[in-house]
Amino acid sequence: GEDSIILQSTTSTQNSGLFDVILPEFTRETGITVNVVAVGTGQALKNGRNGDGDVLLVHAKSAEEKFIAEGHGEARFDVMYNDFVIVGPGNDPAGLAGTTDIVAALKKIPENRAIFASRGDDSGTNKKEIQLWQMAGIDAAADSGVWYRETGSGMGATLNLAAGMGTYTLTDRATWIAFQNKRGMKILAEGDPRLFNQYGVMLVNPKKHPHVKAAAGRIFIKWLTGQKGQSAIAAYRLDGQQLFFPNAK
Amino acid sequence: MLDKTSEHSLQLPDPVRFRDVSLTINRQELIANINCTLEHTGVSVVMGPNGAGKSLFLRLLAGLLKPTSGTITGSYINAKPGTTSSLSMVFQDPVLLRRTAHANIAYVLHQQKCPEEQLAEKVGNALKTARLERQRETPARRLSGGEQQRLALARALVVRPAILLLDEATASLDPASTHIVEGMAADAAATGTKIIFVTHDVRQAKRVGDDILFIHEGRLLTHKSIHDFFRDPGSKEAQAYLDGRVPE
Amino acid sequence: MLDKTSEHSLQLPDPVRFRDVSLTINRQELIANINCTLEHTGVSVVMGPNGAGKSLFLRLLAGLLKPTSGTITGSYINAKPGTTSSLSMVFQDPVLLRRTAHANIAYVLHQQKCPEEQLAEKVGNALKTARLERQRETPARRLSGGEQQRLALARALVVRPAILLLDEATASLDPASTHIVEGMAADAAATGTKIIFVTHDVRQAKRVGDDILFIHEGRLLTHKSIHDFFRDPGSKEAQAYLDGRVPE
Amino acid sequence: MGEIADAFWIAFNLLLSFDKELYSIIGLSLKVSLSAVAISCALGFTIGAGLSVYRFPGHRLIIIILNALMGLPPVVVGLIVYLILSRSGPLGVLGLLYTPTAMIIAQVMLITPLVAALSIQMLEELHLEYDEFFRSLRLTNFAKMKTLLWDGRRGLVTVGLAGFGRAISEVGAVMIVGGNINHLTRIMTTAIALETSKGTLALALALGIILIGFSLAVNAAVMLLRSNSKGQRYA
Amino acid sequence: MGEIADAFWIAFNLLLSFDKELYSIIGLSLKVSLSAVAISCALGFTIGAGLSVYRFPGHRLIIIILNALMGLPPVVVGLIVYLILSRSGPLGVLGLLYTPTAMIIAQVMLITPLVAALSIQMLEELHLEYDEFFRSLRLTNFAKMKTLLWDGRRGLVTVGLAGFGRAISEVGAVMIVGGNINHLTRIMTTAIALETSKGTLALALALGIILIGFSLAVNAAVMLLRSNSKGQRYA
Ligand SMILES: Nc1ncnc2c1ncn2[C@@H]1O[C@H](COP(=O)(O)OP(=O)(O)OP(=O)(O)O)[C@@H](O)[C@H]1O
Ligand SMILES: Nc1ncnc2c1ncn2[C@@H]1O[C@H](COP(=O)(O)OP(=O)(O)OP(=O)(O)O)[C@@H](O)[C@H]1O
Ligand SMILES: [Mg+2]
Ligand SMILES: [Mg+2]
Repeated sequence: GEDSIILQSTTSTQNSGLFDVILPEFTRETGITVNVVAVGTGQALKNGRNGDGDVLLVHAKSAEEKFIAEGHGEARFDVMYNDFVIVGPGNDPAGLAGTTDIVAALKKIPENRAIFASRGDDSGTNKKEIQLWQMAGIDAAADSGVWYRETGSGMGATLNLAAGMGTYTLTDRATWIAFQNKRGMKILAEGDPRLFNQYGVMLVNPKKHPHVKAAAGRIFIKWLTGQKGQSAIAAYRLDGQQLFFPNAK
Repeated sequence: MLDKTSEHSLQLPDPVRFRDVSLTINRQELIANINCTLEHTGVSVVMGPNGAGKSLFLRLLAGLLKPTSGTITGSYINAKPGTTSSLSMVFQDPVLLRRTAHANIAYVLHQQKCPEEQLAEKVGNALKTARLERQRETPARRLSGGEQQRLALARALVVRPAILLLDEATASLDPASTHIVEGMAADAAATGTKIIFVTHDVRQAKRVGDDILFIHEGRLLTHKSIHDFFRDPGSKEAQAYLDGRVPE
Repeated sequence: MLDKTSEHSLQLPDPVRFRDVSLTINRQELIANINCTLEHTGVSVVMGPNGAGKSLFLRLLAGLLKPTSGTITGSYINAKPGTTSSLSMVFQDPVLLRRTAHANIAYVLHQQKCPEEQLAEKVGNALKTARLERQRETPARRLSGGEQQRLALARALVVRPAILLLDEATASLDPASTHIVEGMAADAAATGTKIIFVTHDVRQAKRVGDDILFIHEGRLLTHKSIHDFFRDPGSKEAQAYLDGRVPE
Repeated sequence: MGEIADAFWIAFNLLLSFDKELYSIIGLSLKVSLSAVAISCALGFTIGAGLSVYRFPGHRLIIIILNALMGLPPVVVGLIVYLILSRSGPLGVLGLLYTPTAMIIAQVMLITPLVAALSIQMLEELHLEYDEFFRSLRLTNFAKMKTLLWDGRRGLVTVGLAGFGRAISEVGAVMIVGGNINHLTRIMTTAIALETSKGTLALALALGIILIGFSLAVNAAVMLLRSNSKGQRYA
Repeated sequence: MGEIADAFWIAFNLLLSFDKELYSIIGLSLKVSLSAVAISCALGFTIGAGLSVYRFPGHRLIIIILNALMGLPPVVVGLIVYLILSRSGPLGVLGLLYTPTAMIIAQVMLITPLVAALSIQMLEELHLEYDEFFRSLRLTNFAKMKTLLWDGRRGLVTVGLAGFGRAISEVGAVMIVGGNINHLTRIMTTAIALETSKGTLALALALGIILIGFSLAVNAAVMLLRSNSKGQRYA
């Protein structure tokens, strides 16, 4: 019935534990259950395009805008942001520690023959990372398989790989804080404004997919971008740190 | 074991006819140009040395093998699957289901659509005649050699076949059982069941047979009445066989 | 088939002794308190009705079944795995490997560590004696019943056993083959191979046997010389058996 | 490696805590996989017995294809079922995507070829043994199939267990068509994958241990049933 | 659903383009899975023949455990191998994690129980048939095992193919220990998973079609070899 919706979202949001806290609150208030399907950003958008979901919560702004422009979604709203960080082995062989200039930090990696694990999966995080390499003027893809390792998998899998192999990688802060298999890895570069990570929410276009639970979906979007949702997001903490910063307009 | 009031004798079915039947497997001609007619009466004995082709001859007769050339006709030979068959065969190496002795007999009755209420009684009688009542619940494969052969026989007879093919069916039987089986064969033949009886036992052939087919290296050398055959085997191979000699 | 210059006769191995041997399977006492001594000479014939326990007796003798109570002793009975066995057994239902006739014989020679250079010749001779040269490359399971039995016999003999157990090994053989096998048994016995010969054929028992064991319902009723047995079977069961009657 | 020891401890505590959520995930895993196995056995055994009994041109080809389909990648099966059940797919109106039914459908597609291919192999020899007897009785192919399935049940049990093993351990297909939705379609393997991606490896392993424990229980139950049934004695 | 038709077209074009990358991915898939199957068959056939021949207390228990291990979740196997081969794990110094060797190890762990459990079932009956003959010859258990493996090879081929099917289609374990690293450890199934997560479903399916095509080729080759060998005729 109208009392449950499917939310197509990304693994990083799910792994951070945010949903486990805010969704029960929403359900309590509205009686609407939110069923989360967590997949890669690309897969989430594809599923949305096929009508296999009511609401999308992802972080790949340009892809999201394209989604709206093509008429697959009704409208897009900013929800929250956090930031990306570079993590790497505790002994930091490339000497990144403390760097705030992300471009300078990235350049050190190939210079010091260190290994960088890229998600290589076309996800929001991956797109961001490619953008950053371009800014640093490094053609990382050309060295794929040498110092640049494209894991072709999700954030968690890539972090497991980085931990198992002792490599650097780019991750969003929320996933990192929630991640349990750190094996001595640390945040080594953070704080550059270019590492901004924006999340957006969209209703799958009910004109294209009449079965979409538009009413319930709109209630959810309204709640999430409204005062209650925003303060719930702000209140979510893990290990004493805030993972997401609400910024709905 | 056989119902003596059976009506088979009232209207005789067609005889079985082999016309120029040959069978070649892997380029070896195992059955070579057999011609014969088996009337639907009495006991026909098939004899011949090991590897002569007696079992293949029975398989052809039962429709289990198709001849490479030639034709076989006869009322029971070409029965279609699903028809209640009037042909029973006891294989030289009995094919027993991986079930109890009891279940083996019940199986064929069940397949022949025997009504459930008669089934228990028929199975019981068959086990009794085969003297396997004590082994009723023994898995068929655990039975002794002779018991297995008796079970296969009982299973073949319980459906009251119009034609019964016995491939050395008394080879592992003790003298008393052999005697009983020979008696049953005679009774069955008397009530109109056609019996084809393969045996290596010359005395047995004399006791049970009406006519005899002597096969040698895939060829039917002789088909005569028993009486004539033992007076004149008709070939040096048959003579050697009767004398217990290897020919040549 | 057997090397007549074999030295078995020089020093006679220990006789096989059964002491109070019983065998119970599923609460049925299938072998009941057998006591006997089989000297390592000549041909001992084992007779008895179907299901009497003859095959079980051979299995006990070969060490394939352990008695539930009692002991069996004798030089070849308790040979450990891996020792070159001097015991061969031809099962009532021949166990043939899923290989060609040739490979079946080569297999046992190979297992008995026969040198490769002698192997081909020995296999060839064995196939020849069994008259299976033409079927050399035929899968064993495609052979005719009698051919299978001859193959099993040839395979048992090719390793020149000191004791040979034959479980109705001539049941499917034609008269000539039976004759040859009986001759081989006599030869082998003459050169010191002990033979235990299970058969239902009373005339055959007379021809080949030195002593006879008569088993009935798991009990050893009589163990006498053949001559004595046929003069006085010693029990009404044995008498009934010889007369081809069911006792009682 | 400490994780492996931890995992046993966590597994033990989880089981004893009688955590309702855990038990409902286990319950769904078993429900989905046992349903899929039941359906696959019905299909696969029939195909296996049928291909043992019927001979026709292309028979060998079908067996080769079935053997090859044992190597059907779960993700591909998941995708195909997804495309069929998706709202924009042919059966979209049924609304089955992201339900246990979809997961059962995917597992059935995945394991039926395995069950069928192994069944043929198990029944082939029995058929060889019975074939002439069957034909001398003039049995219909249907009657032959019934007999083979009954008398060959010992081997078929192992085949069914192999199918169950593949179903219960499978994650690629159910992840795509089930969506690993908490409280709805989360099963043990998708939960394990989730915990792995969170880096909580010890918990992931603990769930794995519990899953194997339950597989073990299912296997033990089936094997005990099999050996207590009379079947054993006739082999 | 349009994707399914697209997928065939893409698969066709991909194959004909002789894309070096695609062929190296296919090559690695086959190399890893065939190596794993070879090792698993060596182990599993030996275990299967051994358990047919040796009888000891706990024999049934081992068979139940092997049957249950057919349901070992790939992700769990991946995790265990990961923990062992990880830099901080006991074999970390070997530096095997994220290499094809690690993938082979994981697949061997995954499919050996399947191969062993099915082998027992295939050889059990043959052993029943040969047992008394073996013992009358006083064969060693080793000689018995050799004979069973040789005479039972027909059924074992199908078992090996089932193992190959599971290995070639597996993604959970190789993803974790191989890492799906482009140009190094990417194989067909991990590439399919990647394309799926990108939402390029038609490409993912196309890769799946190609993978099945290669499985089919392997199966056809094996079956042809089997039927051309003499084995067939002795069954
Ligand atoms: N499928 C087959 N392939 C090859 N040869 C075969 C096949 N079937 C039978 N033969 C051969 O055909 C010949 C005749 O076989 P058949 O079983 O009819 O003999 P038989 O007369 O019944 O002998 P026996 O008295 O030993 O039972 C034998 O030499 C046998 O080896
Ligand atoms: N494993 C078993 N379980 C139950 N009963 C058995 C088993 N093995 C043998 N028997 C029974 O033991 C009895 C003796 O069997 P055995 O095979 O020794 O008979 P036999 O004297 O060789 O008879 P035949 O002349 O028919 O070969 C038979 O009644 C048989 O049914
Ligand atoms: Mg014959
Ligand atoms: Mg016997």
